[in-house]
Amino acid sequence: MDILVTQVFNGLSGGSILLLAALGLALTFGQMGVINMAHGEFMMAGAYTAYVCQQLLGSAGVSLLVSLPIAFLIGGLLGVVLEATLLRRMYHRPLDTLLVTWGVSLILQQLARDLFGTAGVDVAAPAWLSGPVEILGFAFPRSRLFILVLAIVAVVAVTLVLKLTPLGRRIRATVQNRQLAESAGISTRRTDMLTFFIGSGLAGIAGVALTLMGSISSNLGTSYIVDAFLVVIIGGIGQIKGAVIAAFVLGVAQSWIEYSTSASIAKVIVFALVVAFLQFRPQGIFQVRTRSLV
Amino acid sequence: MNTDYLELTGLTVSFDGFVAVDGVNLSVLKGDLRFLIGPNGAGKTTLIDAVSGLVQATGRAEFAGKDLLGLKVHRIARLGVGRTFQTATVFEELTVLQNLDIAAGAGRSPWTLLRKRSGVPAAVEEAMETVGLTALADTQAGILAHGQKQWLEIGMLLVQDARLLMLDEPVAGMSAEEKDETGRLLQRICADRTVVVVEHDMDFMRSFAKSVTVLHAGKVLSEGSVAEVQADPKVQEVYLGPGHHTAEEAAIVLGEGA
Amino acid sequence: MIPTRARRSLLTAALLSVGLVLTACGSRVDDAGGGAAAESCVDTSGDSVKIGFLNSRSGTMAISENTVFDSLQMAADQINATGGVLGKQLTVVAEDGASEPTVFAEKATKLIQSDCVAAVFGGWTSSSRKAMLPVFESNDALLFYPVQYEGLESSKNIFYTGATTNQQIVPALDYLKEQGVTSLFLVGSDYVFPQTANKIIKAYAAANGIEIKGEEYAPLGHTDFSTIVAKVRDAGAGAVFNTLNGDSNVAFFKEYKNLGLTPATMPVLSVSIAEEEVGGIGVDNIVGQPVAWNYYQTIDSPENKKFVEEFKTTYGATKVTSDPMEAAYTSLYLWKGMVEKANSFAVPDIQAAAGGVTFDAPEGKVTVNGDNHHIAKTALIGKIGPDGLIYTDWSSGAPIEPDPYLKTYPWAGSLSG
Amino acid sequence: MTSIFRSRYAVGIGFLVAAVLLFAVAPAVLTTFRLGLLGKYLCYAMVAVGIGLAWGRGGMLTLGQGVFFGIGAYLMAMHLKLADAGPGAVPDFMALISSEGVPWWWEPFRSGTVTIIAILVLPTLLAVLLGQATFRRKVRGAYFAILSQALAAAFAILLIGNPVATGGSTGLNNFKGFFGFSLRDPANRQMLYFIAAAALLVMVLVARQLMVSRFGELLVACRDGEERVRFLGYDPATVKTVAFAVAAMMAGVGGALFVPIVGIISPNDVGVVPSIGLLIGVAIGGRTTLAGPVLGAIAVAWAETSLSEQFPSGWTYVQGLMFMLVVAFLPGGLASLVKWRRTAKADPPPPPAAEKDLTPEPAGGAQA
Repeated sequence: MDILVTQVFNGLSGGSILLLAALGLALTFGQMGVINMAHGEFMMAGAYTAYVCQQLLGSAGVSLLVSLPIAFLIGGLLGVVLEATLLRRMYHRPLDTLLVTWGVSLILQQLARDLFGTAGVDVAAPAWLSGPVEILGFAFPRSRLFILVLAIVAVVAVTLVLKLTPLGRRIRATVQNRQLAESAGISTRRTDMLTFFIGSGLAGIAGVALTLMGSISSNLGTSYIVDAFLVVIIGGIGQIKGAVIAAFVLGVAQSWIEYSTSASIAKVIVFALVVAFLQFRPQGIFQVRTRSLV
Repeated sequence: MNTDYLELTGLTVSFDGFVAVDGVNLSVLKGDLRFLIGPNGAGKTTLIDAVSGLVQATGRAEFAGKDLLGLKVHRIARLGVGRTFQTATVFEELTVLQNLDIAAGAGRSPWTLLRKRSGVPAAVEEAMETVGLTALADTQAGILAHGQKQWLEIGMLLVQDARLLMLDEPVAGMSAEEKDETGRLLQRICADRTVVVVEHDMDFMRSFAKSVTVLHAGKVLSEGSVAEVQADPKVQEVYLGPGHHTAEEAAIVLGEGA
Repeated sequence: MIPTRARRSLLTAALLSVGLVLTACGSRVDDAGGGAAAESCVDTSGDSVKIGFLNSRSGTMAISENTVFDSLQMAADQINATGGVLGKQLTVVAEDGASEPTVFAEKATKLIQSDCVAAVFGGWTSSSRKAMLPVFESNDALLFYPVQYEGLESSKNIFYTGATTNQQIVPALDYLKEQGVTSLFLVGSDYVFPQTANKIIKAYAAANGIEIKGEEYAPLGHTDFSTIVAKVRDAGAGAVFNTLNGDSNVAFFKEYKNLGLTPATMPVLSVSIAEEEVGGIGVDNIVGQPVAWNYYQTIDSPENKKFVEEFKTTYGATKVTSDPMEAAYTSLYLWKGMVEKANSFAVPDIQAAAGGVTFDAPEGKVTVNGDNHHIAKTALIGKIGPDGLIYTDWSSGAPIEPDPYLKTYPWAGSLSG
Repeated sequence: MTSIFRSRYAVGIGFLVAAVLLFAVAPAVLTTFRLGLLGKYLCYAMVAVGIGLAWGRGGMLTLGQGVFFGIGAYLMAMHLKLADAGPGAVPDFMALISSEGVPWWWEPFRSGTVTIIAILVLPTLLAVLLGQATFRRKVRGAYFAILSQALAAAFAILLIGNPVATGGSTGLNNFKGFFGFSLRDPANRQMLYFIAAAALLVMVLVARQLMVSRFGELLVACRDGEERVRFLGYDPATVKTVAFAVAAMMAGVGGALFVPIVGIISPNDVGVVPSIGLLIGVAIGGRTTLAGPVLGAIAVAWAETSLSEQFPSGWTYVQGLMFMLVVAFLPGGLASLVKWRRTAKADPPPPPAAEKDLTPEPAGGAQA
């Protein structure tokens, strides 16, 4: 019973981290078709933002909360710059965006090394997030609970923005039919940019969350990017709810397989399961039915 | 050869609960030039999609005595079913000749495929002649004019040896002369084939259709010759709204009646 | 038609040339003396001599290896300032190993064959050393390797100036046993050092009545330790023996603290965490935990005071010094001692003269073992202080003779087979 | 597209020049060490030829060629280790960490013949299985790219996680002989280089034959309009699988020759990063051309070696910038500059060509 609760929680927690990493991708990749390999480095930028905030502000509790919006802004701005300078000209070549953004990610990583040094840096967790909290006799790490909550809040916020705001309607209209949206007076350029801003901003927030879990160094992003893309693929393109389910399923699967085998084997098995899954549902959990040719 | 006709029985296509094609019964004989018309969303293109295997459907869609439903797209194509798309879809980076050669070669052996093409196959030569692109054989398809691309597509169907041709808006965006040429082309090729054309262009339909089927909301509304269909009050209602309409009103919308 | 024919003839030519080279090739593996190593091209005629530094300046290991490079550079500058080696100034040729074994092998070949250096200093991971070993053996050149490692190796072309297992892992186990630990949980990264170390630990434990409660490996770069730490907590061992590497330590210790585990309830003894890693892990997360090395910045000796001061003056007051840096620094001085004792830069002369060469290193006096090319060093168990530095808690007292194959330890009989 | 091949003599002459450079000039002017490096670049170029076929011609952006490269390399390395150990004996690295002897699945590779067959067959077979599993289910474009990348990641983890069988993160090295020939003898090392050069030339010929054949036209058609090809009665999955399998075989042979030439194979050479790194040469050279990938791969590998000798961290910036600038602004690679100049000189491009860029791509052109 102990193991059951612990492992389900660990799985959900791992899933929530994956979800934070994948949520922005679900927007930029799922809705715009851009394969942004630099998404991981936007997360890294968010993590370093948390580090710099803590260095400037001192107090761990305040700096963490302050760094969340700042990291959103920084991640978002990086995304907008990337979109405006390179990706804008490439929407009809989605595969090539992968390589271009891979180049961007290499450069951002090296920049981080040159700016912050090769050694990892630490962001101290505030007192209210360190150690475990007892719930029903089980000890849950506070930081993991915090990330779980943060992930849920982020999903709800993104969903609300998409469903209720004028921006969300513009985004959905542009995704569904770019030309029609344009002729209806929507500036698709601005919409693209805003979508990218939000997606990349979410990467920044994910980066801040990750400082509670592990090391902050230039290769922080590379550890998450492949898994995050798998989440989006399994979830189905353009589907926030798909990404949510996929992230938690992957997280729980990983933690259970890891418990009964080893971390290395678990990664390999999870990959095999993903390929097998795509045999049954090549378009992911939620497929968008379309009658267009491709 | 008598079996070379298309017979749809209770063909139904639904997308997540929305029924796009609803129990359509339809037969088109060899030598016919059948036009499918109907307002937007009537299910015309979806019907072609179902027959060519692009979307899943229930019911029966028999061609030459074989049920096509459930077969993979390329299997259906090999049974002699060919189609075009609303936007001309040719291989833009290949030449006219290469496009036609590929279309002609679905039955080629691996060994033939691994060798270079030597000379122009007779069927390809003939098709280029038929669609009038012989002079442009070595031109990249991507730089053809719009109408030429549409003809190339039809040429590809010819060399593919399709016995059932389904064309989706073949004259969209064409000039008047191009339309006429396309119409005559269709009349020529329909002699020994079964041809189905989805079209919005009523003038074109009136000039070249041998028979017409009107679809509305996924169902067959009316069927017959151009004149019969134009006279059908149900058709008038769909196109003009409920109420009685004069022949003149119908003529304005459905084309100047014969 | 011409191209086809041309193509055929070209193809024939290509196939023919393959046949030709196959018949006109050199010696077989079993030829006596076949393929002897190329003659050394080291040039000692001028007033300077080249040495090579081969460290990862890019990639994941750059974090650690840059510091080794710095201290090697400092040692070379010191030696040059005090007259060089045998009156010759040292010219450093630096290469980047890029954290990849393949690159290490390639760059080692370049340093030996193209740059003609007298000796190479560097390497960090066992992978990099194992990749370079055949290069140095087949070219009969010298490598000075400055990092503690898993033992079970000894090459006449490598001098190991870091600790072998009986100078680090075995003393660490002795220490835990003295502290009354009766059960252990083993956590390591999934590669050769942790796996070999854990084999040794298990043999030791079997002979000393220590129970192994579990053994977990994480892929290099693994970042989610929730499952592994949960297993550690549930196993309830007396202590954890940690051979994790790099970034994984950060995630592990954060998770460890998050689950409420402390050095008091279940100490984690680490063998790959030195002063410069502490900052990245966060002092809060690791304070009070024991580590095992042979050198700490806090060692109180005139040699160390000078070493630390000079390092801080050269590279900045916030820099810390650590065991591998010290071992690298020491390695250059040991090479100098060997060359001067042999009065020659030639590899065979140095190999002959190496045994018994000593140096008053920052860690204390070290002596080269002429048989296995390791050095005798004192084992120190330290605890991480609130300032991020490590303070000696336990010492083996005297230098321990290196025994890479653990031949003098009866319980280790099955290991070296 | 075809204008590259139009000048038939140019191809023959180019091929001849390449053969002379590789077989006569390079061995004469380069030291054994530099010749070994060139041999390594040639191995990368073999992978690049395959990538050019799969990605440039077939539109399959494969981020996992390192897997096939690695299978070829590890197979060869296993054989060399077993041959070094001698009949029935255990390779040195294995004896060090395990007392259990040689794993059963190593045993067949004591035979050189079995190894060579396996090098040719196993990567190809894996590619066929993967191709059927993905292409048949219409997994393509970005989905395929990311899956192939995940495959490379999983492969590297698997290698690192089984040190007894694969040497773990160190990989396999310290080879003494190559099919009985001593690897320490410079004459034999030169022989290896010649084998690599010959293998590369053969692969270029194979790739050329595939490109100019009807299959090559069909492959381009599948890249530009997979569904359209389907409606013509072909199964694009088969067409793409063939190209993917050929690319995998080339990568496997490249890997197998990499091992004796470089003397080591480690997971670092086969994971995600090297797999993507292989693409940049192809992109720079011109992914759709025949010579572009080869020349690009060699040039990039050479630049990496010489640049990283001077500026360790600078190489990362250069590599990143190349990815960014070439792919974004010169998608045809340097070859498109050559082609553009040639067509500009020969005959002015037909006027409609200029309009083509302005018209939006038809639905069939994008691979979403």
